[in-house]
Amino acid sequence: MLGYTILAGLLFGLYFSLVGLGLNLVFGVVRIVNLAHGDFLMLGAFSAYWLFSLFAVSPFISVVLVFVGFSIIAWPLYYLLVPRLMATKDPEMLSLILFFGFSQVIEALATIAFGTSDRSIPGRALHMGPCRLFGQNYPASWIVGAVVSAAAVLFIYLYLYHTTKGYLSRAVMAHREEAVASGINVNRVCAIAFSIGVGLAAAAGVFAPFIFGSINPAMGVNITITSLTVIVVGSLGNPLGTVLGGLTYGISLMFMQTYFSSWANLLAYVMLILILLIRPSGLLGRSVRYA
Amino acid sequence: MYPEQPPGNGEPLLRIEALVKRFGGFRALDGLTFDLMPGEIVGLVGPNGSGKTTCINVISGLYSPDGGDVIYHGRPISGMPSHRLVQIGINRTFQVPKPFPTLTASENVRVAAAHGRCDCTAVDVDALLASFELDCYAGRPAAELNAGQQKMLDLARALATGPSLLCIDELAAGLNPAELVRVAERLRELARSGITLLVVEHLMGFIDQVTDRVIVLNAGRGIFEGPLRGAVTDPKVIEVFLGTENGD
Amino acid sequence: MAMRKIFFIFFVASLVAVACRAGATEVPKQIKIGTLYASSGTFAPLSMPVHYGLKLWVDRMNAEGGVYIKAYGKRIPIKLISYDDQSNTATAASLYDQLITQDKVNILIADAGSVLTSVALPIAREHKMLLIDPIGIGAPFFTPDSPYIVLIGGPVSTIWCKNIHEFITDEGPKLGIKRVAILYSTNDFTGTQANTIRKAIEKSRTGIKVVYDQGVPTSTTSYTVIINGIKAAKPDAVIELGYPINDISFLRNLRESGVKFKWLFTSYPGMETEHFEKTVGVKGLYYVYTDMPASIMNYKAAFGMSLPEFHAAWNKQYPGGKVGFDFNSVVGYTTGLVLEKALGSAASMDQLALRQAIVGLSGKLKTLDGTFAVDPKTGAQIGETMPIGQILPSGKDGIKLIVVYPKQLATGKLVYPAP
Amino acid sequence: MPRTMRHILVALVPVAAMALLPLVYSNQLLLFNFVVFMILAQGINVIYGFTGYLPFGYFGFFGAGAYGFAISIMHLRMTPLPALGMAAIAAVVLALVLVPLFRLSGAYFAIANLAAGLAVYQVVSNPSLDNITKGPYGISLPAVFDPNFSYGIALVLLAATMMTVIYLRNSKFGLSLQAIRDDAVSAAMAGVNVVRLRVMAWLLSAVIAGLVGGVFAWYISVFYPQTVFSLDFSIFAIVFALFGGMTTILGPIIGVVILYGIYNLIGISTPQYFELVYGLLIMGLVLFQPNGVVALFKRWGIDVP
Repeated sequence: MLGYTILAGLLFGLYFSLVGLGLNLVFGVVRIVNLAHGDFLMLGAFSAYWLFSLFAVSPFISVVLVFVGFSIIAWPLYYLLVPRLMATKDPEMLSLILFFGFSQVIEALATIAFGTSDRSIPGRALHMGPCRLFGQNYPASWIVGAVVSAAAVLFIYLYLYHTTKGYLSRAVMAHREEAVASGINVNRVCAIAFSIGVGLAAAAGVFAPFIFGSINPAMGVNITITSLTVIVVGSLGNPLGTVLGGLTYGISLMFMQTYFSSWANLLAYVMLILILLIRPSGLLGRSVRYA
Repeated sequence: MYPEQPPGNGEPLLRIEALVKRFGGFRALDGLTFDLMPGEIVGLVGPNGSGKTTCINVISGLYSPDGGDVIYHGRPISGMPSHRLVQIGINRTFQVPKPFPTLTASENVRVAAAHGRCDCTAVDVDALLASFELDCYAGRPAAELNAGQQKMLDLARALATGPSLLCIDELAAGLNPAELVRVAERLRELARSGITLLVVEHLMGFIDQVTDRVIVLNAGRGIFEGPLRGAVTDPKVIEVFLGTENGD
Repeated sequence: MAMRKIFFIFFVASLVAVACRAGATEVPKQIKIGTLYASSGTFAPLSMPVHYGLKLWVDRMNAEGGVYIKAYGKRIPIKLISYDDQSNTATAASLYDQLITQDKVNILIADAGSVLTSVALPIAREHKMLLIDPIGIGAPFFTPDSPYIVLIGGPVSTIWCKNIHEFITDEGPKLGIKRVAILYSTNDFTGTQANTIRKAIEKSRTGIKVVYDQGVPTSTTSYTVIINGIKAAKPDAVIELGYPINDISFLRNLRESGVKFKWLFTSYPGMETEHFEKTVGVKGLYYVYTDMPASIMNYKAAFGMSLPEFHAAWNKQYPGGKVGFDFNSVVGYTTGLVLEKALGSAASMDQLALRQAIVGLSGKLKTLDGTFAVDPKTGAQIGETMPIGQILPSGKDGIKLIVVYPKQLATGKLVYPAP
Repeated sequence: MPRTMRHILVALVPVAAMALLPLVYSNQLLLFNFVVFMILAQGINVIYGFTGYLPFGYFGFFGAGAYGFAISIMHLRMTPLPALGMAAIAAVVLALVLVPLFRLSGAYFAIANLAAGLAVYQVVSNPSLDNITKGPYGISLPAVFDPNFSYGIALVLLAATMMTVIYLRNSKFGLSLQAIRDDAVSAAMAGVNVVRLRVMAWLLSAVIAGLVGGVFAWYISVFYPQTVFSLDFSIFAIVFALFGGMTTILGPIIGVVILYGIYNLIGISTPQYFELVYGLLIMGLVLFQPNGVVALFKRWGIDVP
């Protein structure tokens, strides 16, 4: 049972790395907390739902469509919201409030458009039954989620470490003021990070109907809170740390579910607080941020 | 608990003993040792990265040292929190002035007056502001002052706490010659009133104007102690400054 | 200047307040029914079908010229005043008060679900309004000292699960069920059920053991390792109690992980069959035992529409599937039917007379939801205990529901163990 | 007139208004909610306005207060007024446990505080604590139900909270808190005991939330864990206080009157667009008036304290 729990935690945790990845990229580069993150994931999930129901588009194709589509939508959104926010006294803190409001708007529009009932994509859309790993069965959706997540992490890694734009992103992440001083178009770098972040959230949403069973417009808040846990544990502002955060979250959640199931949700919050206090920079972080 | 009057019998007010401060593998202070006598104005000079600001940060309690001791009035004070140090008479200014931007200039000083040494409650805030030509800005938020005025506000705030020892981090940079002369006169006045000053400065002219003696730092260690005139002829000092460029 | 501004604001506020006070007239041109719904947030999926069901009833009544009220001896049109509480309890509380004190509604109907109903309780009691509770089935609401509540739509939570434990203790020994696993979501609805079932099994002295007994947070949507844990306890029968979203995730995870249980019960597939077929898939429902609400049993409706008629009317009025058709839709409609019948028999419009009339329907009113029965002391619904059904494969890709317990209602033979 | 006296007079206006309104407007619960949010918004003002720490998990103190109250009534057989004291104690204990969070800055503090609030909710609502908190099954306190008395106590609490903010606006303590908010290092160099003052403000704002949580529990008397541990309480209070203007005496009150007023108007007139309009309002606030309406009044030359 222990082995099963750990492997299930790994798979589940990998999916949650994907869920948190975009949020962390946005925080790292833009220095804002996108509390509407979970709502973008919800929109991605509904897009996949409609693509499947109306045109029978396989989730494997819609994940690409959704990523590209939402990245494009996020671009003007960035210029509409963020530069104005940055001009305020305390953008990091006010971003929490601004994007909470935005999350309300998205949820409201989604409710008006899709109604309140739960929807789902049938499991057969993935064309797979249960997968056998080390002699035990795991849901196909978990394996698919984990694989897509790994691909997304690889994509972000390649972007950050092997492209010019990615190099600039890292410069902005590390020393924002100096990046501004050295003439980097920080706004543009941030807009790209925001677009990719939103795109990743929506792409993660494509698999939400499988992982969560069903989707509805109100699901965003919980996803956002879980994502925050994942990225703080990994290390806030370090996109690749999200993987470690996701795995830690996944394995400990599965552990709690196996042995102390009614307390399963508590663990995430306690872990988040402890990590923040013991290693405020997260498991992988270096720079300490004391008040 | 700490006497207001400077210690007599030639006892130093502040003694820095083999001070070490590390950042990762880098030793910003590496066994620095010197004394400050009551009422003295001492300049702390040296190339960039030689440990001048770090030294002030340790004395004012921002950093706790990794080795050695800071001894004030004969008692070790290293590791004491900043606000306690302020209350026993140690204060400082910042290289980049750090006023409370949303508070008015007068409120900036009043906070300090309220929390400074208990026997200095009767600080005349208006007079203090006036002495730095800030009286007409008293009701303005500090954020609206220019950089030079903010530096003066920093100094006024430090003085409002009634310090015996005042560490001044690069006050002169950015001031015009006329202001420089006034500030130098002001510092000498403070020293005459019994306040000991430790002045970190790049402008040698200014140092020459105000200080009794200088301590030259290099790589976290003192390499010379004595009058500035002596320093400029000291071969070690010359080597350090020529090696790093004289623009300092 | 500042003071004047402030006074002005409060002056305006008071004016608005005064303007809102609507005068009540002696002979009403219309009867005002006040209710709340949650269009968003946690309770939206539960609340909206109930609300739409009720609205459907109101529309049909008004198309006939109103509802017949015995106290006035004629049909009077209904004005439905409904506010959106967004699943927020503080908002719900002040909106209930709004309905009573400002809109002066004649009849107060609670939002769906225990949490949003709970806040209405003290308000209704304070204003001596009867709270008509469609489906807030929290057991603590119904005490003999609170006459101002009556439950319409489903049995109270301690009775809801009666047939589950009776099945286990009656039929279990015959089938060879010795080990039972209970998994529940930790909210008052399913938590109360789990407590009731556990106690009943322990008291039964049948030698049946509860080998797995765990609660999970209601927000849980991944059950894979839990299923694995249950499997490790080697139960003969598994009871999973949760909200629809929990049941859906559980059944999907079960199917995806390839684990099979000999006997598995979950509440909602029988109540929201269409929805479960869409989300879980037909194959994931095979051989599952489930609650069989009266609504699915296609009772002969002596009053109001029959189930197929209602379903057709629903699809006509609410096309597009934004609000799903399910057990809760029936509850909303039934609430209207009970009101219709009670208003047609109550001697006066007094709140307690209305309650008297509703209680008086007990055992007599047969709708598409079965026979309505209510405990006259507490106002709790006790009539409809849910029969247990089993979902069996039918044809190539279909399912059929048969009733398997209680025995006298059985419509088919159960399949045990599930193949 | 001295500044403090003027402030006290001004602060009495909303208290008096909330005391008189039930005479002309009978939806007392709505008025009660107004009072609750006024108090909460002032509590946020104390901690966010004066120290700059955004308490996203403020609802944790509110819920702790509500449960402290309920448990004292149920298990200790207290009467409501002493039970309110227990509500305050519950909130203070929670606040003390969370003091280490002040090592964090900015968004980190807000997120950790949110997690803390949710963690308390998870504990309180766990079925294994059925004997103490009644777990997820909800609380019912019919014996102490007394809407008029509890409304009165809520008004007293509102008055006390207003006085607290007036004290902060006019005292060295409040000035020092603002200094810490502006620059903690400089504050230390001004001799301010940063840690102690910050903790005092934190406890103060926790007491406010705990007490109002207790009064809320008393007034509604039937509630579930998710009723009182609701993120909405944090968000609403923060948005109201921000909308009115932080660090001011009347700002948070004005914020509640305008925004919660609009909230209820939309809720009653066009509920289908409720969430949408509200979300847009919040966004507009941050983007166009981040310093609140009081700052706007100041720009027009109207001085609102």
